[in-house]
Amino acid sequence: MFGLTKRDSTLLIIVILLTVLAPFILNPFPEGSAMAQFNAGYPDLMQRLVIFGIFAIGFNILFGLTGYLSFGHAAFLGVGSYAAIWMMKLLTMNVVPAIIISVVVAGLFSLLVGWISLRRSGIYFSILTLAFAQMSYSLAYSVLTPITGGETGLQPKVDDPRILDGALAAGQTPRANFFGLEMGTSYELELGNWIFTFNAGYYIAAIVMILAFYLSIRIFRSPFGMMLRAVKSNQQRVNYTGLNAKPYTLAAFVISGMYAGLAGGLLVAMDTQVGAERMFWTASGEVVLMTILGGAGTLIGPVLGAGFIKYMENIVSKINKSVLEQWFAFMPDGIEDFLIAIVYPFIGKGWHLTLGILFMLVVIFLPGGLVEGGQRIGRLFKRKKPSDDAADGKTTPAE
Amino acid sequence: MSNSKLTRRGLIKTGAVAGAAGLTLPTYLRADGHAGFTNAPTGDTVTLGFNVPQSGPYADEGADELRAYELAVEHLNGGGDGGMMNTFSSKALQGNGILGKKVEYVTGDTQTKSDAARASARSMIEKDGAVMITGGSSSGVAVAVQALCQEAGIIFMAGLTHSNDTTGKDKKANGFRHFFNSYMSGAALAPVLAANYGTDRKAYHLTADYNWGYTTEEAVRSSTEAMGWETVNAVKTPLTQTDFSSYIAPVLQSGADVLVLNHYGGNMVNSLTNAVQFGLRDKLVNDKNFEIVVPLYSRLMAKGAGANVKGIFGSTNWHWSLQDEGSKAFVQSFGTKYGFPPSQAAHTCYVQTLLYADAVERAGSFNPCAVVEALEDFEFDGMGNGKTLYRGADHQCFKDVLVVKGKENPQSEFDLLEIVEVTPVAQVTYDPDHPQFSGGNLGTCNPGA
Amino acid sequence: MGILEVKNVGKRFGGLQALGDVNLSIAENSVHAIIGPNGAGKSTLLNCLVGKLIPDTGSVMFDGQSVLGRKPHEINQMGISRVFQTPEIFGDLTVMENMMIPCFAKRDGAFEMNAIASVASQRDIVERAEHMLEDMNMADKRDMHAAALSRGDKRRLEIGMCLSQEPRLLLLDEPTAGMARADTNNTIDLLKQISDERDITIAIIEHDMHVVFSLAERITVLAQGTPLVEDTPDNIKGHPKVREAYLGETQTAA
Amino acid sequence: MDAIILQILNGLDKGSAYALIALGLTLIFGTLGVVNFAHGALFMIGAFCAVTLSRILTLSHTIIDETQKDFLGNPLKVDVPYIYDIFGQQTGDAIIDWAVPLSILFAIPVMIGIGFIMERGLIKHFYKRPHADQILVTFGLAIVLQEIIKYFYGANPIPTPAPDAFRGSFDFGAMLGFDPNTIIYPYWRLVYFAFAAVIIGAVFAFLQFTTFGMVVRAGMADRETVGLLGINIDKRFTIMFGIAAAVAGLAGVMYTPINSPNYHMGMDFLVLSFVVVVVGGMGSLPGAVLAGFLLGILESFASMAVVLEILPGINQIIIYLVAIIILLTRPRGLMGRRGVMEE
Repeated sequence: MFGLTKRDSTLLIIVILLTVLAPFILNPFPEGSAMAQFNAGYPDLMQRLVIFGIFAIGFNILFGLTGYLSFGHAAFLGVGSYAAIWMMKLLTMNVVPAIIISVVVAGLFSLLVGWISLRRSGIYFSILTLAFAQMSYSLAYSVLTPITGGETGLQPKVDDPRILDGALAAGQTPRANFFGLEMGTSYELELGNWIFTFNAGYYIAAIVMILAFYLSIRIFRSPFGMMLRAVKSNQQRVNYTGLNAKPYTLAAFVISGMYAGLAGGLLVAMDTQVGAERMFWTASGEVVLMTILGGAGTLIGPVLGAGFIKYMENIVSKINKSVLEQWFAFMPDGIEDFLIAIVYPFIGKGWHLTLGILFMLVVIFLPGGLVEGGQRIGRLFKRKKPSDDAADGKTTPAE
Repeated sequence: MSNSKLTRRGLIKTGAVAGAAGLTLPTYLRADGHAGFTNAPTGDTVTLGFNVPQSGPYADEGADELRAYELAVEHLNGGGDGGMMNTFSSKALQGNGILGKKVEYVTGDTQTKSDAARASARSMIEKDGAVMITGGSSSGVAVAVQALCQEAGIIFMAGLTHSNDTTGKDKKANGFRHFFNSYMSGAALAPVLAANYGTDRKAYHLTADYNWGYTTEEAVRSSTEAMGWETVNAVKTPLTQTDFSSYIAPVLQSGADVLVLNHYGGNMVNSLTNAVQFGLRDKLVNDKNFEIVVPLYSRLMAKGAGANVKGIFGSTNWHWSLQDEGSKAFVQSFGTKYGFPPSQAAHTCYVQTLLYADAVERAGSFNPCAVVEALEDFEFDGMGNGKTLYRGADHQCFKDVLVVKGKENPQSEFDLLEIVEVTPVAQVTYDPDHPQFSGGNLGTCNPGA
Repeated sequence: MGILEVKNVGKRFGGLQALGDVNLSIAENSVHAIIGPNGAGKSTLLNCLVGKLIPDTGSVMFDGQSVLGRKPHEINQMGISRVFQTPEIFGDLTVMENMMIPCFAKRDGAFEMNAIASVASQRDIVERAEHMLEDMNMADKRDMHAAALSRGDKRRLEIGMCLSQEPRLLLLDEPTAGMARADTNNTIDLLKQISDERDITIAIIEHDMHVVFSLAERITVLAQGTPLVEDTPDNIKGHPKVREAYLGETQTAA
Repeated sequence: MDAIILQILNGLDKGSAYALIALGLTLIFGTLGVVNFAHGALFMIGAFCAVTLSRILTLSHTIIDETQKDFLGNPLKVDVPYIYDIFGQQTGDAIIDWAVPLSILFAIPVMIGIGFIMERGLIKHFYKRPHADQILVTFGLAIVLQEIIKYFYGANPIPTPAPDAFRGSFDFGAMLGFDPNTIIYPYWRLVYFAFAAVIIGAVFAFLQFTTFGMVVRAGMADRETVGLLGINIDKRFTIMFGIAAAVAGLAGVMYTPINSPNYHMGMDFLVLSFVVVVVGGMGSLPGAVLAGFLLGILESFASMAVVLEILPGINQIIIYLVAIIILLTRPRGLMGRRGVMEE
């Protein structure tokens, strides 16, 4: 299907089903139940899950295929975001030009950064990319305030020019739209005690994510992708095969920079605001963590890693003491207090602690990331060849 | 076909029946428009969203804000001793929730990042059905969340935000700020500084290199220069700076005799500690004692800087040692519940919650436009800062501002500042179109749906 | 004129004169071995030929064109392929993929951004790679990871990869180092077969005299950075200077 | 001229902090080949050793003072440190005043212990894993460590002053013949600089002149060969990890009077110290120290008002700009070796 092998087609279909049915899958618990706290099927989080999925997919094209570990990818996301919001302020609130320009600008910026940084390899490359990203962040937060809004960032304002859009009706705020369909538009489906939200912005982002994912499969399976894996495996042999590695790695760098820009543009399309923190080194580190956590070099891994981290950030951080009290209310008082005391450090303001512990557990017990966890579960069901497990996983390029 | 911009969850009520495009199943579309505004509470509860920093450097300030919110909710629902509800000049609140609906709340972590703060706020609006969002500990977050609430049709009651921009160039009709701002700090501080240090002074500014720093420097400069001070130099310092030695060291060489630290949070703790370390305060320059000024003080910052704050002037929105009835009532109930006195951030957040609840009661509706109308040009008293006006033109509160200085002999770890002067509101009031606040457009209220 | 002409090449590393004044001519379609004791400068010479090192003096001409100052990939494109002492292959890729990379490089040249078509759809490349695998007797291992191959198979694969670029000159750096006897003999047979069946020049640097005398048509003996003597294998065997400088050593060592 | 001397002083002082952290990081890189993102956390834990000791010293029982009232109008509870009961108020105060220097003695065993536990319990299992895995696990560990500290000590900075004897600053200007008060420098910062110099010197001497150090240096150059000699290099590497942790911890202890410690100070330093290490060149200890001082001095110059007037914002980016320029002109940093962390 679509020029993919059977395995890849199956994977693509699974991803399509997961994204299309996400409003159901992410809302497994009925409204008002104690577990509803864990529901993630609301537009903002669903949008973020797929957008950061795109970001991680793109990062994986660079890191997973070539092995070059960029520590500055958030800069491309940020630059894309700024380009998109300026498009919205100056031209139109339609998201299409904003997203296109974000990809283009991020691509140009990554061409510049990549062209310089790829002169070095290994950790020297990582630090070069980090340096560019930190400079972008620092300047955007301070001296570039007239362009970036600095600390308070940029949002569309009522009195922006928007030369392609008509004048706003009184009392209206400018809203991002897709040829008139506003990103915030939602339908809610009520089934018994369940509510499922179908949000226009989410589905637009999801379609872009599916396309991005499809494209990444094609890249992974192409001669170009194979060359990149060859560069990662043995750069010496690449050179002595008459190939210059630099154009390949640079192309991979720019492609992944454009993915980051796409993610940045979509973030603005879904939530019309940009702040410089988006480019801080921790944001670059986050996408590295997403990719490794999910499984670097695998197709689906980065998407899983992105989903995992964003879910933790948005769901666990919102559990507070009164929610705990509700959960354990049925217990006898002493045990209730005891359980709350035990769980409390890990939720709400302690969500970072939980995340840190999970990072360690995953990397200690699942060296190939979450994908390997999935594979192990899969093998439990199959129980066929327990012998060749060890050699596998690490080098298998896909899944 | 009905569009809801940002919709609410939480309570299920059957709305109009509609067929959603592309779905073959019969679907029950809940039209949010039926109540005319986003997240109209339909059951017997109403949900508020408390969006405070729980991780990152301002986590302790966020924790104090959260304590205040929990206290406010308790009081609104008729629990505890009622706190400031007893001293508040408006008597609309009954202690039976808001408009008879029990107040529930959800919490989130802003991380002091505008992206995270908006994600958290959107989850409160979309998932939890919050009808009002409040909290925050920086102007970046306040401006970002305020813009979101304007778009979503939700009321935003800002927490701690001091930059002029929040009610200046970035003001929004759905957003309200109780906290004071850079301009007020400058206007309140200048006369006290003149009285204590004289009018012939040379000031050296160190300014955090971002919006809040710029507005604060501008405010303090213009009000001190108006009294006759000279500004020798103003140097911008990066937000991420931790060691300020290279900025502090040249101060003495410049011939300045006052150092103004336009820093907040960790920046301020470090720059003040470094300045004292260099022994600046022991020096005589131009035959005057060298002095340091910190335009915006908070108790947590004072705690972080320890003994270094002793005798240093600054301004603050509120302090627990105030002796008016409202402050006393609040300190009493907060102190009884938590065992220590509240911070200014806690005070602002508590007051904002009560003001919102009161506005809803008076308006008789949760509709944001009704709330905006009830809050605009609302005058009240008994909330700790004397007579206060919520100005309709920019949604900024006008009230007395406190000038404080670091206490020489603190009695406890919370007793770090003492009030030097309560600057009357008239002295800190400015025109809505004052140049330091120009470029904004309040717009009109947005009820959402 | 040989296909490769080395004239007056010299190279110093700090105080060490690694190569003195090397003159060497390799005739087209011959098998030429370069031997010499450890530290004689064999590897330095080889690195000068492939662009990894740039000699201080002299010239290196390949088919009438200078190779000096060109990068390794450019020299490769001129038609020189190199087999390393430890096989340099793509360990993370399958055997088939290893073989396809040089096929792509041969077809597309230096850089081809073919990012959309699938590898499997490139019929010509697949066929060529499969053909070469059969030639190398490795068709049954096509889906194995190259890192999991035996030393001998890795060597075979590497030689196959070089051949699929259809080079005019194949440089081998101690191709049987660290191999078991059986693997060594297989490699000798393979190289013989290559030299017989193809229009190709082979230059081989080797320690193992068994390999050298089984394969080489001409031998250059290098000692202390300068060529001692160049002749046919039979003459070299009997050459007193060589015996003294080199062969004596190996015989006692062996 | 006086302004420049002043900024050189500042740069040396800043640089000594960078160099100390980078030194430990390089020891771990060089010997163990591990990218340790938890190194900043070790620095932070060192600082909290000082906080903990001063908390221990001020452990108190409360007495109720009827003459004073607290903020709620109740009788004031006054804390009396136990140490007053033991040594009397005067000596007790003196001991509390010297809490930071005393913490050095406290921090050394604690940090070495933490280092051992970290290496044996976790890092050891990651020697052969890809760098990406090392980054993930040590980053996770760093988060866990700082969240634990935050849980017990809160997020707010905790003032930890130097002893009174080190208050105030030394007037270099008067000594060098400039006007008084033009070149002053705080005593504690001079102590910090001297302390850093001693520690750096001690580490170098240890590696240079002891057999233990010789083996470790050989191991840094070629781990396998040393292993083949039948030397138990693993045990020595564990000890090196302990030493690196102790160096980071001591840097943290002594830093507390300069800036009040908080739970995220490690993360603030982490990125910077990585830049320092890489600019110095991977695996090179002298490189790390040199880069630390170089970046410290350049950062100080970039913060001068006259410089900022010409190049606004240069203070925001100077370190990264210099890093880029150095890495582009010198492929392996100032003194890096070929092949270390280049893949």
